[in-house]
Amino acid sequence: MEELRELAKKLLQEKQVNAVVGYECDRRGVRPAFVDDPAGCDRLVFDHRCVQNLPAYLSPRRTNVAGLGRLAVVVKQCDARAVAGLIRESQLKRENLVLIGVRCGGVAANPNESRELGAETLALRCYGCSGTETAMADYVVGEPKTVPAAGGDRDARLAEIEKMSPEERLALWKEWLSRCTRCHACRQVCPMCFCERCVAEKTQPNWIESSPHIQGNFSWNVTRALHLAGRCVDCGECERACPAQIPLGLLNRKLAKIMSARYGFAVTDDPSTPAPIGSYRLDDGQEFIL
Amino acid sequence: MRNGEAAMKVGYFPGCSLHATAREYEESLKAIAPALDLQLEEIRDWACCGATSAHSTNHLLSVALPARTLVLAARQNLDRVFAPCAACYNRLASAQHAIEHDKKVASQVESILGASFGHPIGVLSIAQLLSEMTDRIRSKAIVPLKELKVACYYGCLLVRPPEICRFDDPEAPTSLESIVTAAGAVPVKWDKALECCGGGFSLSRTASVVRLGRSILRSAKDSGAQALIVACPMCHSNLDFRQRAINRSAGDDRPMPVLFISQLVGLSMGLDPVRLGLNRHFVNPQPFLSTISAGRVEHREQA
Amino acid sequence: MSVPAKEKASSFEPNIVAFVCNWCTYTGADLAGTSRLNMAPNVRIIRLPCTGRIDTLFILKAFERGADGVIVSGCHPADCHYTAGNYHARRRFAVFRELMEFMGVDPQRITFSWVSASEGGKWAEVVNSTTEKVRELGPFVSYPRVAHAQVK
Amino acid sequence: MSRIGVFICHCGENIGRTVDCAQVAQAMGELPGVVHSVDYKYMCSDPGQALIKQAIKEHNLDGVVVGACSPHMHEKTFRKAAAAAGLNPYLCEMANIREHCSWIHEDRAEATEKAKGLVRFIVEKIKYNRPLSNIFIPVNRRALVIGGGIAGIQAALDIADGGREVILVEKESSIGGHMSQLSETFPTLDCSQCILTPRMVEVAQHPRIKLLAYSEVESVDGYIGNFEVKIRQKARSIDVSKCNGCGECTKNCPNKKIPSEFEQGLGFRTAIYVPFPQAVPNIPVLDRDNCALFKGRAKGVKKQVCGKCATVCGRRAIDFDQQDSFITEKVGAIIVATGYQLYWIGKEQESEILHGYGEYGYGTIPDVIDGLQFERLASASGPTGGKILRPSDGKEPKKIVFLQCIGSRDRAKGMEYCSKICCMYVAKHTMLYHHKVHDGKAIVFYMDIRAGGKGYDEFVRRAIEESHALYLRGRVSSLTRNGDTIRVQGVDTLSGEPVSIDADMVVLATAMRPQPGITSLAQKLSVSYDLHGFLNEAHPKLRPVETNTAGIFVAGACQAPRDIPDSVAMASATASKVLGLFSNEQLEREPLIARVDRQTCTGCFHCERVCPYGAVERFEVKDRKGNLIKVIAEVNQGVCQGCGTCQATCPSKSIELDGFTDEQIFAAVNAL
Repeated sequence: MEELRELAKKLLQEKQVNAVVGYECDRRGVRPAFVDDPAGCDRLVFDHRCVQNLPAYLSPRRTNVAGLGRLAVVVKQCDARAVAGLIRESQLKRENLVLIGVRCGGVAANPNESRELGAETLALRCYGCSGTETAMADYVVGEPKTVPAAGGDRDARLAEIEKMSPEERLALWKEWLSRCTRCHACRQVCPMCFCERCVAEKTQPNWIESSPHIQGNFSWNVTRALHLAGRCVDCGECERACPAQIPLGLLNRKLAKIMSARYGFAVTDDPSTPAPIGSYRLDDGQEFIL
Repeated sequence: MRNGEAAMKVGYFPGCSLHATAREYEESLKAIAPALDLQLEEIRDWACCGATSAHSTNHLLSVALPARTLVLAARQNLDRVFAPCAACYNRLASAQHAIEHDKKVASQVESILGASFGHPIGVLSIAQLLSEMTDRIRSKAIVPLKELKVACYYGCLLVRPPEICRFDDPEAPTSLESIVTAAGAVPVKWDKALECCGGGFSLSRTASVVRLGRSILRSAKDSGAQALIVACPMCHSNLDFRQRAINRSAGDDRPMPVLFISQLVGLSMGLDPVRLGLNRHFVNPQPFLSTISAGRVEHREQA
Repeated sequence: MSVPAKEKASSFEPNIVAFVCNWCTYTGADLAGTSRLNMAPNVRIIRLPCTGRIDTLFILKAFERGADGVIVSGCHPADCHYTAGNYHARRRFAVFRELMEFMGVDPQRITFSWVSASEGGKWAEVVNSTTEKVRELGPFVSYPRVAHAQVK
Repeated sequence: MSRIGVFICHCGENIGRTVDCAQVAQAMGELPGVVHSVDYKYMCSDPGQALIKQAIKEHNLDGVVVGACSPHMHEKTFRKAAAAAGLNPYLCEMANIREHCSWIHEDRAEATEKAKGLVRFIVEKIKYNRPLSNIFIPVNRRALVIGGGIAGIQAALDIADGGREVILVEKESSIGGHMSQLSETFPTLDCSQCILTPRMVEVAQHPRIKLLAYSEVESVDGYIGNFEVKIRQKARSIDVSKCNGCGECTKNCPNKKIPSEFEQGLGFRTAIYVPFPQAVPNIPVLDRDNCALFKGRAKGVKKQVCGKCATVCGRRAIDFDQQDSFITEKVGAIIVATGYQLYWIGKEQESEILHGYGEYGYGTIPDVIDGLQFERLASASGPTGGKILRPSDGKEPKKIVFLQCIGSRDRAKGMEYCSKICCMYVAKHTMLYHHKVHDGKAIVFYMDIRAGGKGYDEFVRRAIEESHALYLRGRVSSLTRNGDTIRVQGVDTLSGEPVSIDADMVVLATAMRPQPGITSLAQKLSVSYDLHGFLNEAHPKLRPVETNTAGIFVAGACQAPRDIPDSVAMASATASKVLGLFSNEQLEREPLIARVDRQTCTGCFHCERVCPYGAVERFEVKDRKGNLIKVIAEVNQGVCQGCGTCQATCPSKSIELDGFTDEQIFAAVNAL
């Protein structure tokens, strides 16, 4: 942790960056921190409660963050996938950014987790992760750590739903999605949802009914998931942010599975990897087309 | 490349001929193996590879027979299996290829065998195995072969078909040449390295085998080779055992010794020609052995 | 629109929308007409320039508005008037279809096809087989729908 | 839009028989926004059109829906009629109730209901139509021709003769291409140089052709009518303005043993050289890789090693320090005529699908040559002065075996396509051989003889009957050295017998492939190409010389294997396309293209990735002080073809395709 603070201090003192985006602690747990004063660097922490995907703050849509100027950002391997995605989609320039890669060793599902990290508390996204730093990092801090063993099969629920009948599945999703209040927290927290004007707010025409009713809720959630197909960085923040506790991650995971099975694509922290939607191969599967 | 590494262990599939007509091939392999730090672990309870009857009559059987051996090899925790006979090699490699690329056949074979496939097995020919060890061969080659000119004969199965063998060039291979060069001999350029020797027709259509062998031997002799190097028991049999008939039909009285590549490597190591099984050949190797000052063998004239 | 069929569930007649490209399938459907190929009257075509233009939102909206089935059809691979629109559509709909299936929308309600300008017969088959399939599946009332507009 | 007129056509009995048109018209009249709805026997007839024009004026219509046949049939007709009445033509749309309704249904009630639905789609859609006007694009009426072979020469001359300026870019130091290497040409056996040279001279002297030899296209920007092309003029080491082509430098160059590319390696050239005597322009080029002076420089030798050429040049035209230079040209159309190369059978291949021919010795047997090499041997100006002699020992071959389809029609080692010209030139070779070596025997191994063309089959028959070439149908399994000869092992499939021939020479009719570097050029031009690198035409039958990028055309063997007559015909076809394009100062096109909502575009450029035409550009939005606010997408009107893939891809729906906007489609779907 000292290493991180020293580095942040150095970057600020040497004016390499205007602010450092990292994590700090308060009574309830860990929250994002924006430090622009070398003296404030001692607030910075990094431990298994540092759940949030900080690159979500980097999209130009967040004008107050963009206004800070050149930033250093603390990134876990999973967060770096978002940075790569934003670079790929012309939302960020790599040269305007200093990436502090942390050797994370896995995080908990919640930023206010009081227990130690273990099979029960480990976030789903950390299942099978190496916990090492990202290859994109400009600086690496922390000792190598190992991610605790997972508490089970990450996609067990997915497989369970896949086995249901269409009617059961539709009923299940209707039940879940009818809870949606259209607060759009899933969108706000998502690093890859950076549109200036979301399609859900387009009124001419109003493709997606804006009132929190099951019709619009269905279209919204399908569309949100589809827009993230091949782009979702699998940080799980949407599901964590959802006040209605809709298992949104299932949709994202399902799409990741489709992308991998159909197009051999897995999300990476390499910005030069082309996205699977928006490209094609002549021999793409078309078994479903008459 | 595994050159320079410590002892190498591979599974060993002798097949029928290395215990019978090509005993000298096995003898020479076993003789050179310790010097090359090569450990040959025979697959327990191996069965016939099926060549050539199986694959000319029943495709499924032709996969199932060698596949059984591959299953046994996996159970023995072997990653790679070495089949000295080119036909065995070809059948084992073809079976591995079919298992990996044809799911339907793979599942049929699994049900025939009543066993499931373990990890994929790398199947090695002698050309593949020895070309991985050229550095060791070079360092062990203590007997100067005195610019001995040899013609390397591949036959039809050693590097083909390319999608199964995925080794060397199917039309202009060079792996045997690199091995004999490491052993200190000089490979000649010649045209018939990939021609057919007649294979299993040795007994049923001898005349054809004699005709084919004639063109091979003539080309080898014309290129100035002093010996023919082979890597297959069937090729050896056709070119050595039938050589008297071949030479008689060609009106040519120059005998051409036919050596397994392992025998040549053994000679370069200074091993006793009898240990290498050179006494078992039909063409008298003695004049040839004398040119390189190797030991003597007692030759029994062919009846 | 009057939907009398809906009321008598015994002889349910499905409502099907077809989103088709202008150059291949629309022209193929024209050919089916010129060839007087009789087919089920349940399918209504909306013409678009290219399958690349067909958005998944169209399909979601169609279901919302009471469609029981949807057809998406365009040029065969390599025949796209715009060279690659159908390739992009193919990926888009492959993914969409699997996601819808995961969410409980029976994939049989969405037909994807390549129908070229010369395949009038194939178009008739697509129309008839889709109608037949959707008729068997019944009205798609389980889908979250908006109140049905009744227009004469 | 609230003043819509609906016109339902009976099409005689065609629609009226199964659809109750009056009922449809009545139902449409009740829709909100529709102020006028009628049916009529024949809407497309003059009185029918008059009905529409009259209604537009009378009811002050701001939208017209015609329920009739397919828009492919009459959309233009009705839009013209609407325009004549003062309505913007894009406010007129058709609903197809004939092909898509009356002709395919029998039940009158069902068909009428469906017709109502179909017209209703369009009524709802047209409420969101906006007036559009055609787009006019200025045309820069100059053309660029890439490649100075016979196709490029023909295209350049045709366009220049048609009164337009042409820039002809050739990567070699002379134009002429492969045709200049040929001895005689089939099916007439006239001398290739004799018919080509005058055309080359014509190019050089034409006032409207700017010839840039020893140059390559570096980059291409822009779109139809407005291309900007950057051209690299490679350093010849010669001041072109001073050189008068006297040839003193070539004569005095001490390095005379460089294999000549023009002679296919069968002859030699000097380091400073003109590839062949009739070269246009007749200016030498210095091959720096083989020049003693440059070799010395590369080694770091301080003293100038050679420099003979500069010493003997009276006009002081030699410039050893010349660098590549760049020029930019603005043109309105581009013709690609980069031609072909032959498949080399050697072991190392640049493409995964090619494997070379190990059974033919991978090209290492000296007297196994290819077709172009044979051309040079047979050419009167060739390395042997037109005598057929073996490259290995200079002896006259008495038996030559010709092998067809080497690399062509061969999925295992080469390409699956037929190279088209080989059957003909092999027949020609056997005749030339017979004419030059009377007692020589020509044997041809063929798969099929493909001699489709005027006088072509007769030509092959002459080779067989008059020049006594022996044609054997079958393949050759191996070529091996057999003492002084080449042992050809093959099979005659007609007799079913294996054949073994000891030949003095073997000529391989190797496959035609596009020029190396074609794919990078195609990428610069955004022209698509096939698996083998041949450029794709826009339509194999109906648009054979156009590409999918408007304003770019293809001629000759860069598109597929072509012989001379085909290449010339294609070249003239491209020239006529270009002259047609240049007949107007402006290009008019339909306005059904995409446009970006600058307010909401976030600049993720998904649209850029999916656009098949590269029509999406990057636009910098700046504030009044010039500070960059954001970079967003912008559609180039000249390039967009209106497929709409961008719109379906755009996550925030910030790009709209006019004519098929989201609002229009949404309205139609809502009408369900």
